[in-house]
Amino acid sequence: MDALFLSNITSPPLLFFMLGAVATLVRSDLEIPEQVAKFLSLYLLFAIGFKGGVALAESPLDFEVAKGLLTALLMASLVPVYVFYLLRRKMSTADAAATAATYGSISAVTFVTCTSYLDANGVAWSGYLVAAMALMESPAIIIGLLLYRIYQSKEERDQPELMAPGELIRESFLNGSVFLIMGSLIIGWISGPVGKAQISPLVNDLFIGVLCLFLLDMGIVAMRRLQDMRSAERGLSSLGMVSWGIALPLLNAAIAVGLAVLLDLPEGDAVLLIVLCASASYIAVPAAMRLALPEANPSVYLALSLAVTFPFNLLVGIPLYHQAVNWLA
Amino acid sequence: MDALFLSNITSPPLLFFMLGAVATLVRSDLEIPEQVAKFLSLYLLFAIGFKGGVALAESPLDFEVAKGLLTALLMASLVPVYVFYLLRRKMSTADAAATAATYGSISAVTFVTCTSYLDANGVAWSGYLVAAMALMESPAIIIGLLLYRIYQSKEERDQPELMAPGELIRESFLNGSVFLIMGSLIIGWISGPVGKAQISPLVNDLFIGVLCLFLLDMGIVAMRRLQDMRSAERGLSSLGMVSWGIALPLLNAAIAVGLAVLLDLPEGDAVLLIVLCASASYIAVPAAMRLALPEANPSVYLALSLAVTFPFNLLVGIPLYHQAVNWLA
Amino acid sequence: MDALFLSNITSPPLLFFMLGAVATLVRSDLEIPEQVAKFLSLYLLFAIGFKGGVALAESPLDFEVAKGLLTALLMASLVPVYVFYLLRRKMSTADAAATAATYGSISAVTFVTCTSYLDANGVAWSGYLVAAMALMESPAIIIGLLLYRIYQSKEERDQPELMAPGELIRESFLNGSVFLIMGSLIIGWISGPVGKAQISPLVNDLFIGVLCLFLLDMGIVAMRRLQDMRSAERGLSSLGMVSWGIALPLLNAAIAVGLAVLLDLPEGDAVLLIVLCASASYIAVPAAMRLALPEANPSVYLALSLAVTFPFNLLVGIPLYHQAVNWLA
Amino acid sequence: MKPCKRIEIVIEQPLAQRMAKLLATLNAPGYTFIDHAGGSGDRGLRRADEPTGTSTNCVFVIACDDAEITDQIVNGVRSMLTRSGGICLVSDAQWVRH
Amino acid sequence: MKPCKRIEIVIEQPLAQRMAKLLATLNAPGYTFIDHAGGSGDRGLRRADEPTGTSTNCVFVIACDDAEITDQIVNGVRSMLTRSGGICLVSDAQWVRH
Amino acid sequence: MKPCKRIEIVIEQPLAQRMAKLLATLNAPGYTFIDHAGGSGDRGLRRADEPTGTSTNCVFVIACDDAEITDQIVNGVRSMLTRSGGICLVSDAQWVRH
Ligand SMILES: Nc1ncnc2c1ncn2[C@@H]1O[C@H](COP(=O)(O)O)[C@@H](O)[C@H]1O
Ligand SMILES: Nc1ncnc2c1ncn2[C@@H]1O[C@H](COP(=O)(O)O)[C@@H](O)[C@H]1O
Ligand SMILES: Nc1ncnc2c1ncn2[C@@H]1O[C@H](COP(=O)(O)O)[C@@H](O)[C@H]1O
Ligand code: NA
Ligand code: NA
Ligand code: NA
Repeated sequence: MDALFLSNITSPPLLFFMLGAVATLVRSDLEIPEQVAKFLSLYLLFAIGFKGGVALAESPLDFEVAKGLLTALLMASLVPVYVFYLLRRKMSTADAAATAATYGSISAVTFVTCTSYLDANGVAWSGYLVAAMALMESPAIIIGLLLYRIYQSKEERDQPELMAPGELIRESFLNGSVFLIMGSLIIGWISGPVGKAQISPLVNDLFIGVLCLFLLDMGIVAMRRLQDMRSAERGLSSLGMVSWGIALPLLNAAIAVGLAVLLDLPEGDAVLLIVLCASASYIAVPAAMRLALPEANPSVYLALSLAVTFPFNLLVGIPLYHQAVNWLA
Repeated sequence: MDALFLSNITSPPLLFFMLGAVATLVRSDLEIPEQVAKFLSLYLLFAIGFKGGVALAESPLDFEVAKGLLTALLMASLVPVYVFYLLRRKMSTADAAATAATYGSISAVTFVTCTSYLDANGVAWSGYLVAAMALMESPAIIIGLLLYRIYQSKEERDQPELMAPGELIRESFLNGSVFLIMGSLIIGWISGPVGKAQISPLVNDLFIGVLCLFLLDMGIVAMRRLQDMRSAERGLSSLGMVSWGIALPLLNAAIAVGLAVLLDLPEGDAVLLIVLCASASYIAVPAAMRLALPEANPSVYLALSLAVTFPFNLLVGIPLYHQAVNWLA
Repeated sequence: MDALFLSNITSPPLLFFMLGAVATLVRSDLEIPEQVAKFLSLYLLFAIGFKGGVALAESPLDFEVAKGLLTALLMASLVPVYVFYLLRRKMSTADAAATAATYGSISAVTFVTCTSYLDANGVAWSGYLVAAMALMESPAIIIGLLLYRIYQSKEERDQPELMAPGELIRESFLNGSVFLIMGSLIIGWISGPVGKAQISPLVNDLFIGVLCLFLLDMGIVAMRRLQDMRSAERGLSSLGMVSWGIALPLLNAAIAVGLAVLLDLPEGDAVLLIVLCASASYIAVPAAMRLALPEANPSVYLALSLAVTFPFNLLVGIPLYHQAVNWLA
Repeated sequence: MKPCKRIEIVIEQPLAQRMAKLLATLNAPGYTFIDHAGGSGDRGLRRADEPTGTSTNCVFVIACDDAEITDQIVNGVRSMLTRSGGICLVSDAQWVRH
Repeated sequence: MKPCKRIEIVIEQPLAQRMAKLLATLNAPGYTFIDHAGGSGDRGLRRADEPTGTSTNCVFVIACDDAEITDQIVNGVRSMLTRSGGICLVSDAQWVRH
Repeated sequence: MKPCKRIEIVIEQPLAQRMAKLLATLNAPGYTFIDHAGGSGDRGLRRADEPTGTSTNCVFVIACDDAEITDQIVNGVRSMLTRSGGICLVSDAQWVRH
């Protein structure tokens, strides 16, 4: 494991993530301007979507793909359910539902970092996993809100609904980041290798460099949230937060490892699917939750996913899951 | 025509433009941050200017070039005059003057998209057309305002002049985008192939990819303006707007096709000149009009150029004009 | 000298700097959005830091390097002392101290432009100079404030200290730009040639192009500050400002030329070290001064470094210092 | 100049569009919004630093010279703020006619 | 603290420089501006979303403790707003001396 | 609605974090800040155009319904403004309870 683990730790993207975290720790005023950071994240979604689409155009859809996509959808629906039941005695119903949605969904940047990790280690992976990622972003939002509506208190039930169900589904599936990945995937598919040749310098050559800059910013932001954690009032203590933020991805990954072995997925695809299950959303889901469930406290669900699970997956999770797949295969 | 037309429709820049339009239609919150979008547009001007300048340095100025530049100037002065007379009974004098200026000027992004279209279809074009574009941006502003001053009502005439004529000419010719294209053109010319080698990765390799991202944003913005059209109060109905926004580029293109055939311009140059004539400004002219003619309603002239003519030229105009040139040659 | 001098003047980065200055002169509204400009400067620090680190990983640290770094530190401590004594009768103690700190520190963009100049002229330079640059950013801040505290008036002495000394040292050494160069340098060192291969398209290929865009913005900003100079109230006249802004880099460069010859530094390293000594900070030091010495007037120290010394070094200084090194070697 | 109320609302960025829609429904005579604000309040520090916008605020300013509409706006906004947090201030001002 | 007027102006971004020049001419003691605002009013929705800045607003705030200068500012601004749209609010405030 | 004071402070961007810390120390009930403002005052034009942020301002708005805390904030801010420049305005407002 050591060699692999280290090969992750000395890769520039990870090092820049840690540099960002250190910048916050030592109170440097280093900061990527907000609008640029937002654009870098759009770029990553655009690039990974396009690359996935081109890969799909090059390899036909088959039974393998269907198997993978179904597993992805299954996990995206299953995870929020058991996460909700695990958490609902520890925190308010709203917080538990929002956290469940967060963990049922995925983190595109964790996925993207994992693809660079696999590329750097020479492990092949299939383009359809980008589609799997896009598919997994939204279902958990619906399921989390359904669970909330079933278990909410009588008093909460009297509050007027903020979003009609149709509006909610639209909002979940058409969130900017979901839409951009899906759209880029389709465009990559349509324009295929010819389109790829045209925009490959932007989409492929610059990818890891831009990832470094974005992770630098994410390191800054994640560490700030980790520091803010101490001062926020929540159902959970800071230690409880950190424990859950590590336990949940490990649990989700463990189940996904089992499924991947059962289904006999190829190495790279297995690792990516596990990472999708283990990762938690800090873009699409929090945005949807602020609209549909403002009672839920973002310093619970956003802090868990952004300040604990995201760094954990980047620094420890990815090589660990890879190791597990190799060991069980 | 079908093959050509389709080769345009499946190119990534066009597809991303349509993706942006769809994002607005389905009310996704996808959005490129404003400052970044502005920078992407500056990048495109910088890159096309520099490329044009290098091309000029490589091929000497000759009679061909003079012919092309004169035609460009002629059309830039002629178009606003007849557009003004066509429109002035349909709307207020101020709106007609502003719209005339808009159509006499050009859209750099339409031009830039057309160059990628030609490159993708293996059609050669000359660098001096970038200079033609820069020359065509401003004269229409002056002409539009002259027409306004001739035909304005007595009451309007009593209002104090907002800009001295000198100030106005300065403002028109030194608008940021005009200045950047011209400046980059001159720098490309001076630094020639040596300079090109230094910045080619930024200016050439990334060009189409960045164009995709910028057109994604333009798709979002253009569709929003198309949707806002219904609620705005104007002299024209929404249907009237759409009709004029399509009729004007077709008319301007038809005249330009005639001139191009008369002058026997090479295929690529002819298409680009026609596109310049058919396109309408949504950057330099609206900015100048807000300063010099605030009475004119941007939901007329900006909506016409940005929400109707711009998409029309991108999706239908460019391949159509190309077809016309091939057919008549 | 002419050939060299001209080879600087016709390079795209310099031409774009001049284009920016002209844009302001003719009152064009050309402008790079602020957040993007900030990001471009972060990119340059990130890229030069990483490149320096990779270079360090490739060539071992030795006596040469130690010699260079020590000279750098020496100059960074010496310059603020004599600049302070030169200036303190011409302006308030606070202004003199802030200006001294500004000139003792360095301008990363001047350094970066000089590296492109050397690359374009085929002159080799060593990666450790990036480390020298990072080391030279902060000491002058401390020294300038010490001098202020020694010479401040009795009345000023009664004001409460704004920053504890520890806080001040932290602030100086962990300023965002210092931190990013240092961090990128270390990451480049750790990840070495493997890391370089991954992010080279971003860090190397785009470097000069991005430098052009950033210098375009700097040209705009520097010329604005030069224009604002007339209206600001200061101890110095505008002419005095311009004279000092040229005299100080020449003086600092002269001393550095002497040291470089004494130490027998290789051509490229000598030029870069001289440029570091001759350049003045307009990022890290002004930021620190606003916090630690708000009494000092930024329209003195920031205007001197940004509006006079920075353009002087870019346009005249770099080729001049190069010439001096060649002539004395 | 006519007397009016100046209503100032701070709310989370993700809710900005809902607020704009609400103001339109309540017949507000117009409004101005400033994006990308940060702040601090009952629900902790909002640094306006996340690429996602989840920790960013938005400021709305509404000038309203109709007492009834002002009341409706205040009441409509109040029920929105109750669930999602934020603040609403009302003060007197003079509206320059033009 | 000294009593003063707080003048708040919303105008289109492209006219911001003209406004700054006007304020300097009218001897305003100072001003603060916030770019990149959006809004809605008589001339429709301004989304602050165009790369061109044509649909973006700008907010100026001026503290003025001289009644005569205040009047001049209000009048100067009024004639500018008449042609280009936007709003101007004036309210009372206390200026903290320092 | 409860009566309160609306405190508005303009200060240089580099000092924004110090201001936020000061407000926390002074028990301000909350605050909102808007970055990237520009302005003009005694210390000249601040164009908010430098990549370094040195010529950029920041606006803080604080609603405070406790007279004592208001006084403390005003005094604390005053001594900060004395050295670094900027302005502070205080006005009356109604705080919509929610
Ligand atoms: N007393 C206050 N003064 C000014 N702004 C406030 C105040 N309280 C809250 N805010 C703003 O409203 C946002 C949400 O407030 P809250 O719901 O209390 O967390 C904060 O992030 C601040 O931007
Ligand atoms: N009642 C209002 N309250 C606040 N802002 C307004 C109001 N009316 C207009 N505005 C602002 O002024 C800009 C121009 O207004 P108008 O000229 O009415 O379209 C709008 O985009 C708004 O930002
Ligand atoms: N009278 C005023 N009205 C509004 N803002 C002001 C005023 N005076 C100063 N400011 C703001 O405070 C900043 C610093 O002011 P000063 O310290 O006077 O240079 C300026 O850049 C403006 O943004
Ligand atoms: Na997951
Ligand atoms: Na045209
Ligand atoms: Na120096």
